[in-house]
Amino acid sequence: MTHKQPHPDPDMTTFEPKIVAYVCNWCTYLGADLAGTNRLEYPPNVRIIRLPCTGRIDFNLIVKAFETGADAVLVSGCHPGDCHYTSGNYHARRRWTLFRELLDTLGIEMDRIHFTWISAAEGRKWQQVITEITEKTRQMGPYLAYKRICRVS
Amino acid sequence: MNIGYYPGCALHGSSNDYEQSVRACLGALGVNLCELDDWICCGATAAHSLNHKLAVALPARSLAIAERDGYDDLLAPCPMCSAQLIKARTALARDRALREEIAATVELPLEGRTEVLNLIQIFQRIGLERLKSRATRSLNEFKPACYYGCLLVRPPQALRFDDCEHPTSMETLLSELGAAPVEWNFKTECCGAGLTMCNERTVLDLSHKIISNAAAHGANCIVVACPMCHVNLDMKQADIERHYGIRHAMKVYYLSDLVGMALGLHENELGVNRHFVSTP
Amino acid sequence: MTKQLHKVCRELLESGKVQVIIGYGQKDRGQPPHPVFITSPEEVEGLVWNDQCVANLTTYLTRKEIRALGKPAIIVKGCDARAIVVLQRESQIDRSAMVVIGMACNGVGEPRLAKCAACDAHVPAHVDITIGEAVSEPVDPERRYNDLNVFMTQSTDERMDYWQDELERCVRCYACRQVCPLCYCERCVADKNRPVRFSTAPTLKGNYAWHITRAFHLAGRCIGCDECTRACPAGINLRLLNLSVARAAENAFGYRAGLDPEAEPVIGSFSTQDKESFIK
Amino acid sequence: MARIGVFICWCGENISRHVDVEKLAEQCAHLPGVRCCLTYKYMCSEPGQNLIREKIREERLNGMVVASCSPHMHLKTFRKAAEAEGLNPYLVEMANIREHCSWVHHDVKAATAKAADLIRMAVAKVRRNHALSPIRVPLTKRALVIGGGVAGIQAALDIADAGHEVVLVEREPSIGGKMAGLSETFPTLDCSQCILTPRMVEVGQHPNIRLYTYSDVEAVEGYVGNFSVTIRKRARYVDISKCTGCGACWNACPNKKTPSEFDFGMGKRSAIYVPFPQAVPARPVIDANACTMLTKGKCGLCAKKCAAGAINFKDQDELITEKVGAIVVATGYKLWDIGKEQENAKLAGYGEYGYGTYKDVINSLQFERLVSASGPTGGELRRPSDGAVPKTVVFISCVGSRDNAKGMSYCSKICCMYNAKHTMLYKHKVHDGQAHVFYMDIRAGGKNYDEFVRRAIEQDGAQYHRGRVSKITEENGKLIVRGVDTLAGEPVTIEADLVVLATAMRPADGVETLAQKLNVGYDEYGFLSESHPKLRPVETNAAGVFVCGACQGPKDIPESVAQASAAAGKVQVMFSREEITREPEIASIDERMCAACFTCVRACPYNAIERAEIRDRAGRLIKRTARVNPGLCMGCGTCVAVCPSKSAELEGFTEQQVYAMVESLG
Amino acid sequence: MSNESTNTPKHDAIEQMARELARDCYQCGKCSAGCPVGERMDVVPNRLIRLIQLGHMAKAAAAGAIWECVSCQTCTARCPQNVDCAAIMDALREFSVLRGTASPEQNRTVIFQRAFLDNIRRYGRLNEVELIGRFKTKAFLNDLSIPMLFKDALLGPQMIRRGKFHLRGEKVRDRDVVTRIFEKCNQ
Repeated sequence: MTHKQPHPDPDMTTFEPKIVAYVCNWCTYLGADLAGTNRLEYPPNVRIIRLPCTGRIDFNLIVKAFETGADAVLVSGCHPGDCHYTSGNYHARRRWTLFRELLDTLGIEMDRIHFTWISAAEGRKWQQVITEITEKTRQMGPYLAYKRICRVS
Repeated sequence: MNIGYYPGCALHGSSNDYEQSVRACLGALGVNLCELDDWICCGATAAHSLNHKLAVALPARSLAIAERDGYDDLLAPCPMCSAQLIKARTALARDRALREEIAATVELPLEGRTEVLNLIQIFQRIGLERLKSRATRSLNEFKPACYYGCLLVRPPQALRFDDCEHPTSMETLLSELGAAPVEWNFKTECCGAGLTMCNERTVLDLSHKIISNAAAHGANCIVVACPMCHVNLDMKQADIERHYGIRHAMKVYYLSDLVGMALGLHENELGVNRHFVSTP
Repeated sequence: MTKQLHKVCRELLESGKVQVIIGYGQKDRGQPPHPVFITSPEEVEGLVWNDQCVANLTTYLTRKEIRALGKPAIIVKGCDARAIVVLQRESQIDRSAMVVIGMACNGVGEPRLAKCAACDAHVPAHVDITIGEAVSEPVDPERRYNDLNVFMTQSTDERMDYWQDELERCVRCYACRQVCPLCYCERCVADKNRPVRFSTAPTLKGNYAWHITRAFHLAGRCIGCDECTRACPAGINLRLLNLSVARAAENAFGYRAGLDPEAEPVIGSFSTQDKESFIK
Repeated sequence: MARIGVFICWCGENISRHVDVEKLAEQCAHLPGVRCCLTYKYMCSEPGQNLIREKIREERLNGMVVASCSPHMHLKTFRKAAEAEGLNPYLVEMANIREHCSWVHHDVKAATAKAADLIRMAVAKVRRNHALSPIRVPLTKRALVIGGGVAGIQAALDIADAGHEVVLVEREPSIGGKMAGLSETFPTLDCSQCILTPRMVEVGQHPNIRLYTYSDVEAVEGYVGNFSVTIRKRARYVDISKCTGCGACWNACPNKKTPSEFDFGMGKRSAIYVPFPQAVPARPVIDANACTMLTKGKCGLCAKKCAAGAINFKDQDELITEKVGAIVVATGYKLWDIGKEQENAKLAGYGEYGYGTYKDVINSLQFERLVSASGPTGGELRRPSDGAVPKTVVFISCVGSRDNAKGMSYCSKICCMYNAKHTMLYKHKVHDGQAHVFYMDIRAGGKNYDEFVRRAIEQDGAQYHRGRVSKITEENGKLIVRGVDTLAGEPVTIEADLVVLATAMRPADGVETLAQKLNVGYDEYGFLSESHPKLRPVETNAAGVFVCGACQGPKDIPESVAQASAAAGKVQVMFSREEITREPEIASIDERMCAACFTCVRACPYNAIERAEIRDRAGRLIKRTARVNPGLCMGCGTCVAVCPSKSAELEGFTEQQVYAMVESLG
Repeated sequence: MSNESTNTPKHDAIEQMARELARDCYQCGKCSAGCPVGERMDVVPNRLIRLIQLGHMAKAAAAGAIWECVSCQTCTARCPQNVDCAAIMDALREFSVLRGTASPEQNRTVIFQRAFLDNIRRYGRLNEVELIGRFKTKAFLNDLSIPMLFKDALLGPQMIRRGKFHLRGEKVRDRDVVTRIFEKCNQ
């Protein structure tokens, strides 16, 4: 994988990454709630889509997010063993293992797809994860390659 | 069996009786000690008291030398040295930025690969069975109080050796060789260590308590695996006796002394004749 | 082999054990073989077997119009046979209500197909009748993914550019879907419009979504017959996508589709021990 | 046509400080489908809800979005308000502009822009919402209570008294739990057995309670309202229908050397035994490991002495199935065994306290037995090593509690109180003795609790030292306790005769296995998770399963009893209806489109999807399909993600809704 | 309270590190309880940590206790909050030395430790004879204590008799690198 040079866009300073997060209702969503309750500030770039469980998060939602212009996608749920539905996250983990390889083969930048486990108690982790992803994406610049794919032809 | 060897300043200085003992004892077991080329001092208490960066860099230099020369294991018989080396190794293994910084400081590449062993661990590596099969003499006249002091077991988070409150590895070893170690309460209490020179009263006080407790529990000698403990308990024993007006006459052996004796070595070969407290 | 094939098929039809033979026919020697559906013993002479019999006929097992012909016997190569195992696992066929005739095969196509280079199923498994002999030698698993491994030596950007060029050509004829033995949904997601999951127009955006979907719906299911790649009029190298998911399934979960009828499929099952180094 | 109302809450200043709500309202008014958009200071308050209802009525809204706090906070509130006005509750969505926005983003412009996006997503979703009605399932009006300690007893009696049948399962030979072994209770010092044993007898005699002691819950199947529970009745070797409890057997038993579980090893029992005289049922069991007849085939004295012929050495475990509609878990706690051996590396034990090494270092439950009138010493306090009356006793708090390094990070909550109680009981028994307590904080929040602790100090002369103990050693029959008094700023060394460790309260053994059987969540320490820490404290996320007592977290007797009654109340609420209604946000399969690959059947965590066949009137198979059992589905949506033909759908999170949300961001 | 404004950037760095180390302490006192020299301390370890938490670094560093500490790590080993109390003592000593606030007697420890490090800086290894010589001289100049000067004088000959004195002392070959390490660590 080649090392990406910082994006040469002169508008870099104005670039605000768009990040879509698919999160489970019982762990990560509550973790983000806790970050709120504890007033843990983080960049405002993330848009959360609440789903009952990571088990519900289908791969084409990730594709869809890029199609709608996301510069990075986060998928996050309960830690192994903590799934509200006992095993939805294990099923999800398997699918992502395979799906990542497919995207990697297609030349999708893997640094733009993030998977985490964040529990309802991990407000601080949510804050850190979002901060890191936002910063990283900011450095990588807009996902021009996928935007090129989605141009009207 | 070849093994990297980091003697440290003490074993090349006033605790050369310890080095004599370790070399004789391990030699008899067929362990070949390969002294680390151009090793430097670990910095000991002074470094970690006065300059925490130095406290990592000094041992890191020796670790880097060990790595460069391909030693997987490194024996540091002095627990001060081994604790400093292990702490540096753990810190380096954990933190890549620090690793890079320190590698630049010590002017050698460094990953923190080499495992650092204390004297007890070497005997454990050799194996109790093998030790027993080599023994020619029972240690049955010895009722040692096994004294671990501080830095063999503390801090447990870094050292991960034995139970830090009730260690038993020396007892296990010596009872296999026929000795009858006593149960006592000061196994891991501090003897005052590096304060010998500058805060003698503390050292005398702490060491006195240790020797007294060993005696009270029926020990006829104390076994140590640390040059500083030996200095405080043996060399300083006359001062302790004078200060408290009490006669202890407690012999203090290095662990390698007793193991060596079990292997049939003479006390003089092990340097026991150079200890301060001698048999009355 | 062809003679034996004719004999077996004639017996099957005459005895009434099956009503239709799904096999290969050939207009003349210069022409490529094509699928034929033989329903009477007299026609069995029309069946051919040679190294140009590339098509995977198992795709017809789930077709309504073929099913209507009655109980089938089907001619398969080692690679094709794996599709039958998957179809059975997914309840799409009743394995007891068909006869599977496996042909020993040393590779097909002129030049030989890419998949044949790393074939470890020269003799088909889980079939009812085997015809011919072939030597199956163990294959280094990595050789299966040779093409992919070579492809992956390119940078992410290069791969992105490559696929943009490739998928630009897709006209969304869905031949890849049509020919795939494992694309049997009554109504494909591509054709569903509430909601529109991806654009059905042959835009690059829609093509990406379609090919990601196609490849991933075959995750842990694709048996690597490469029919999609062969059928593609635009010559898009879909094989690479299939290989990437298959390799991940093999490396991460030790699973290859269609080998073991009893194995739990990768999707829809899990182990608490599954690795997750990519999850923070 | 969509007629959607958007209601933006200021939440006082919580939202409006960082989100420009008025500007937001202007923007949102123009979103497609939005009929009206307004803001209010407290949308969840009664005037706020009235405002919403008014708009629903006036504008004939057919969908609404409340932009305020987390849906976990108030989605139910707003759905109820909508329902009251005739708008189907499932046509209400929320945009979380507080926890996810105003509280974490302080740049007004960015926060307002994000809030607008969040509302846009919610509006896009609600436009695709369907009206849903709750699912009704039949109900078995019988309850299972697991655990027969004070919490289980209270729950069982409450439910039984309300006229419903209760199945009570206890794994020990008798009900009573930990409380039966306590001496006296704080803050009143009334005798624990005196208040508990009448309740135990009530359970034993209650016509509505079926009691299984010496039994475990083996398996749980089914779903809320319709559980099928398999109970393993362990071999007792005594037929309790014949046994009269006369005691001839245990008096005759020659093996009287087994450490008594009930006395926490402070006393001994025979191989055939009742754990304590007031046991319910007051019938013995034979300890198969201790009985020589069962281990070696020799003895049989008890059988010879039994006039009733109740001894049966051939007894076997028995599996019984009970149908119940609700389950109350009350499995209680244990004290952490802090000795050297620990179950996992994360817990390091407390080598420095010598528990398990020094005989006179004991834990608080052991001390309870030593001062209990029914205890092994008949209530005379004698220390284990030599039977001497201890003249100096040290009580240590927070042993393994509030300890991030090698124990539990939580506070065990009850130790402060029972330590105070112990110093009093001690002083009342040993008038010339001195009790010392090492503590970090005194947590005595409760009615008459702090007064109680003060009494221990002021009247009974307990010496309290604020600080922890570092090490205990034994010298000449004395325990040398090295502690500190941080208020004096000095180390303190006490030569004690007995040391009592208030070790951490942990959930009883096996609770995690049970939780998995019940699909109930638990925290990192094994305490069962309630649905909501404030508003649903006795419910769990498994419908129909309730928790009470110390299996949910450390608590004292009054709290356990209160929670048990609460759980029983919840069960009665459930049983007051003829049917159960469940959230309709569950999965369904489009059976016409299902390709019958049955991947969903494999993937469903609840086995809620089954293979089904569609046949025509003549019984001919038309096609096979997967089918969701709405009673079992919990709505996780795993089936949706694994279905290749997208024939599975999850109400509330349909493909249409989710895609609409993502696309609204484009 | 000592004047905090005399702090250098290095002081601030040490103080910040100490506060970071001390942050999780909840004042249970187990460090003080187990300290082998706790009885001798004017301010016991948990109080030193509290002072740091309150931002009174200089006051903590002025305590005699930090020179009583024998670095035995007992406090660190037993701390329920994983506070590295021994490292905090190190930081306090470093801070105190930088400020030069230690009394002559306390200074003895610093003088010794400085002499020790100086020795290593020059030779890479310890030269005991020289160390003791320099220490005694400097200590004498520091506090003019005659008993101190002659304490242990009797041990010398005994050690020589037992072959325990290495009169020459060892040096490493590559002494330059040692000097450079010291320089880099003193930046």
